[in-house]
Amino acid sequence: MLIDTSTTGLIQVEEGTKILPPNVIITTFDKIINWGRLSSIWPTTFGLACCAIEMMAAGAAHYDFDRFGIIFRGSPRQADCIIVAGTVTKKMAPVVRRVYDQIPEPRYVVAMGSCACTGGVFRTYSTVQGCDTFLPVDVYVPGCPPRPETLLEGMMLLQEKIRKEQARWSPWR
Amino acid sequence: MDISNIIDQQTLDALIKFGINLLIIILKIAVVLGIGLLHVAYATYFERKVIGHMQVRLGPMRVGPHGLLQPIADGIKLFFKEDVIPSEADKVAFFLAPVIFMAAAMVNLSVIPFTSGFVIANINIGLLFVFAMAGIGIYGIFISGWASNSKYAFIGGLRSAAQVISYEVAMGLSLVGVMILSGSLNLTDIVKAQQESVFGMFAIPQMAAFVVFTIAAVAETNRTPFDLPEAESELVAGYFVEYSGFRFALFFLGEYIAMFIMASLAAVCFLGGWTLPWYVIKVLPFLKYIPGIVWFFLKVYAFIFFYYWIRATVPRYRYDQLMAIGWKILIPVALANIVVTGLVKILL
Amino acid sequence: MIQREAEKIFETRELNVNMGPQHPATHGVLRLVLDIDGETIVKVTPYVGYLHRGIEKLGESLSYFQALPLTDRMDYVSAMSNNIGYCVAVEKLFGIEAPERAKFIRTMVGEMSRIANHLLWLATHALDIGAMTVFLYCFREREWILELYEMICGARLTVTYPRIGGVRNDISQEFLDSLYKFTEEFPSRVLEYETLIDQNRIWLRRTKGIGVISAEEAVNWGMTGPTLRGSGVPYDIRKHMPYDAYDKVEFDVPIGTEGDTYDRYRCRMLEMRQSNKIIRQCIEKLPLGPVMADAPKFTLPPKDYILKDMEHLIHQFMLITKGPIVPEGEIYVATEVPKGELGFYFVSDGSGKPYRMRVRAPSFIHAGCLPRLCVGHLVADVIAAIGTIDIVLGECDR
Amino acid sequence: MAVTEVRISIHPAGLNPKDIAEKIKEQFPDQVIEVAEFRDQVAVIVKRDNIVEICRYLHDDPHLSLDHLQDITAVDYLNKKDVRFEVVYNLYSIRYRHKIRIRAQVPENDPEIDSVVPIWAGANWHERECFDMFGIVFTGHPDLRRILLPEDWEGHPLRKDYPLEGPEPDKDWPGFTEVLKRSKELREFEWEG
Repeated sequence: MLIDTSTTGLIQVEEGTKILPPNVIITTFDKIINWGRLSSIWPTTFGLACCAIEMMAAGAAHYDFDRFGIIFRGSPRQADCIIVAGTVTKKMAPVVRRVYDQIPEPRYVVAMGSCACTGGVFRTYSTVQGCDTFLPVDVYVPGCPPRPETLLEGMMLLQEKIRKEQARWSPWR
Repeated sequence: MDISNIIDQQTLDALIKFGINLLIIILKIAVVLGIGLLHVAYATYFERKVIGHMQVRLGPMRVGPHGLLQPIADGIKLFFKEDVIPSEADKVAFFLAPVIFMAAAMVNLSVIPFTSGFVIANINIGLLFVFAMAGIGIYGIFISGWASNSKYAFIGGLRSAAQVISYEVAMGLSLVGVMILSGSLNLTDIVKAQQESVFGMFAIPQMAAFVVFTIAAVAETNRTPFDLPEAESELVAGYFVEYSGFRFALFFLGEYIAMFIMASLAAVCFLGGWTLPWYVIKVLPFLKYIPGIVWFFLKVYAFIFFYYWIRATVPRYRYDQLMAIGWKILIPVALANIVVTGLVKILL
Repeated sequence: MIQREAEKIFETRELNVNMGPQHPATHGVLRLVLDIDGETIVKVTPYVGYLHRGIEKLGESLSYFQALPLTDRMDYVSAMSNNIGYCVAVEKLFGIEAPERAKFIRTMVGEMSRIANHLLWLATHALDIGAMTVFLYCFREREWILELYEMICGARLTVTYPRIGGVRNDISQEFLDSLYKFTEEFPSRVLEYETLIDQNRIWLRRTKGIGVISAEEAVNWGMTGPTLRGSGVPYDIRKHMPYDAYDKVEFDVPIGTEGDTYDRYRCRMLEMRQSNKIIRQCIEKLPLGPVMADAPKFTLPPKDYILKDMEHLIHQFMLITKGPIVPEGEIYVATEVPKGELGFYFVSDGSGKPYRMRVRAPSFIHAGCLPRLCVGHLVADVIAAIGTIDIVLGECDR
Repeated sequence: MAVTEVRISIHPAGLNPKDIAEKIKEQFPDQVIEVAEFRDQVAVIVKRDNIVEICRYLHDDPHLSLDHLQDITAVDYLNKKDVRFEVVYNLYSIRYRHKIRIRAQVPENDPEIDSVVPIWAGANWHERECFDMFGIVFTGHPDLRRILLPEDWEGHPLRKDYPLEGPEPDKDWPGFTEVLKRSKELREFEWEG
């Protein structure tokens, strides 16, 4: 089916927002690209605290992230996602933000553990009360620390989220 | 208007012949390129699976049946990823580096004889050509290390340049014995010479050279235990630390193609290419009905499997130790091998 | 002459490389600034504190019972040992003693955590040096231990199983059977890792003669645990100042001679076997009896009673929120955790909260020794040195 | 094999800590203020002036040989004692298996004490931490910078007058507020086209 010219034009939704109306080609593209993205989420190797151990456990033999196509990349430039695994301190916050900034689009943030979600038990002078104060978090995985299964569940939720994305590969989204 | 009015029959014949030849070559290139890219895609899958099973886990399972679609998903994802160029990078060099690396690896495919008569360019300096291209490939690594304007990439690039150059010497010397025995630099001729030799493959008379070649090949392609340029625990990702998206994929492709080239070089120069030794055929005569390309790929993948096996087993060398092995062990062994081979050749 | 001219025009400087806090080999958030001349390390400056959460300050605002879960989050690799260290220290401050059975259980789970810690250490150390398969193998056995933890307390990593005056609950026969099976199997697994790396030429070349420190110097730097014992100093708090049931079990302490990375590696490998031995002895010698000290002023009442009658509920509420009435004084108690000497220094002002809670973290001291271990070696050896001192940044920064 | 397993005997500790305290008293009669004992642990409270000499004596004396510095920390006795700070040294002898605690008083208006890094190299980071957390200056320390908190952090958290939840959001560490500000800006960034 060809694209109906009357619907391909950009339509004004509200001031400053432009969207491409969904059609067969766009949605098919969406499906393929979203499938590609959700099937190979590469997080950066970025462990902060206790949760990092459970993250490693999730990557190791027993739980095996590789089954889902999830492999850890050392360089944030080659990663798609950052798992904030552990307490973010104020001293660390600029670094976390910087690592996030280095990840190319599309990028996702998984806040793993109570500390990354809310600050957890550490309501002190040096702890950031939740990494969502300075990062756009996609998935919250609660627990102190969450079990590897919980993290897997979190990653699958992220996959679901990516599956529903529309035209994130185009300039009009 | 009649064409024969302009050019005579002879020239026309030659032209048509040239055209057909060109078409065949283009077809061959397409086939080889297809094989090459498909190989890369599934070599990564193969690697993840093999290493996964060696490490008591499964490897990709969820994307397609048994994770078979994993490389395709990776490819799609990398293709649609944002292309980040560091603001301080040398832009032209940054663009160029992965292309050089990839192209240098790809061009090598042209001289590899996959089976009897199937080679894109049957040039008589095939072996030298491979070395030359491997030499150019270093430029890709080195330029990427320089252009990224990152210290990790820079150190990775430096390490890689030094490593590849020194191991190329060892590799070149290890293949001199093969050249002496076959009397040719043409890869097809080398295979034919092996077919006619008593041993059936040069790996037997050239045992020492084969070992040197294997080690040098691992080093040449920057694989464990010689993966210092991209040592994950030291330099994060080495020379391509700043590359993202498809540019990174190009490096990835280049690396796996280089691995394929090294494996096929081993198959061609030492393991008899697409042929089987005569004694094997004598014992199991039915094997000769299997096409040569199957044997070729079996040998190549056995060699690649060996690569993975090493990766899953051994730790990484330190930089100075790596250089010491190259210069103090491999090159003397290769030289001794040349001397012995030469003497035997003269005496017999 | 030409060289001097060239030196006038071109200046040579050491390359300044920043490693971390986001780096695959820094075991969390350690940051090192390396000055390198070619590949040789000229100067190393470690920066810590990226995980400083203020546990000491937080501990001063909580009662003794409430502060216990914080200790899990310090050395999260061997949380059980940290809990035990805290409980032993607080018990000494309170002047109470855990019953015999609880002591044996603690020794048992403490040694399990030692094995779990050393497994994780070996996994990451080997991964840093490049042997990636060892990582996966170690995690397989670590997972086994964590499953055993789950059997006794339901948690995997941050257990908070030991309590002040004993342990949270008694262990079942089923757990003991599973643990016994583990101890039977485990030595063969250690052998498996050793076949992969122990006599591997690359491993030997990467670890022998790297990060050498003499016995006197190691003591002077304040090293403890296997890091110190690798240099040949027989200092083990389990023997020097026995706590729990360590004076009732038999075990040897592995001592190195060279003080290099390889000796420290061997020490830890042998320690795993010794820990296995201790666990077996604990299973065999485990006495019957209560698992909580009979000191109602200082220990929490059993959960069954709390749920059933009001007095115990109020008692528990008061103990948790206000804390027990503790004699005024100060105390420093050290325990041998897998990483070294974990010391707790409490100053009590007579109220239910510690006036000052100080944690002497072995990782903190060891991280301070990094410059001493690295200078003069190559870049790759820094990775080996970070691995060999076995630090956890949560404990280092607190 | 280089690594051997040795059986360390469990035998009683060397000197009684009270005897060590006596020895210190004999050696430095005008320095010792008080000897405190609690649950078999003895602490000698000394003046801060000669702390290096005391430590060197304890470290070098062949019969004491307190070579293992377990810990250096400080305690803030705000409104509890006349002298606000006390720097606490926990010492142990690996050879003789005895221990002693030294507490040196440091007043609030002049929080300075000599560094013991020349005696125990391991004291380096302990003293930096003390400086970071209490603001006690160790004179003669080779590299006295903040260690756990960022260099430009204000205040010393473990002092009793420092609030647990830290400073007000607007008086927070500039590095962190900057991140918050930048991330807010980026969040509100309008994409063009």
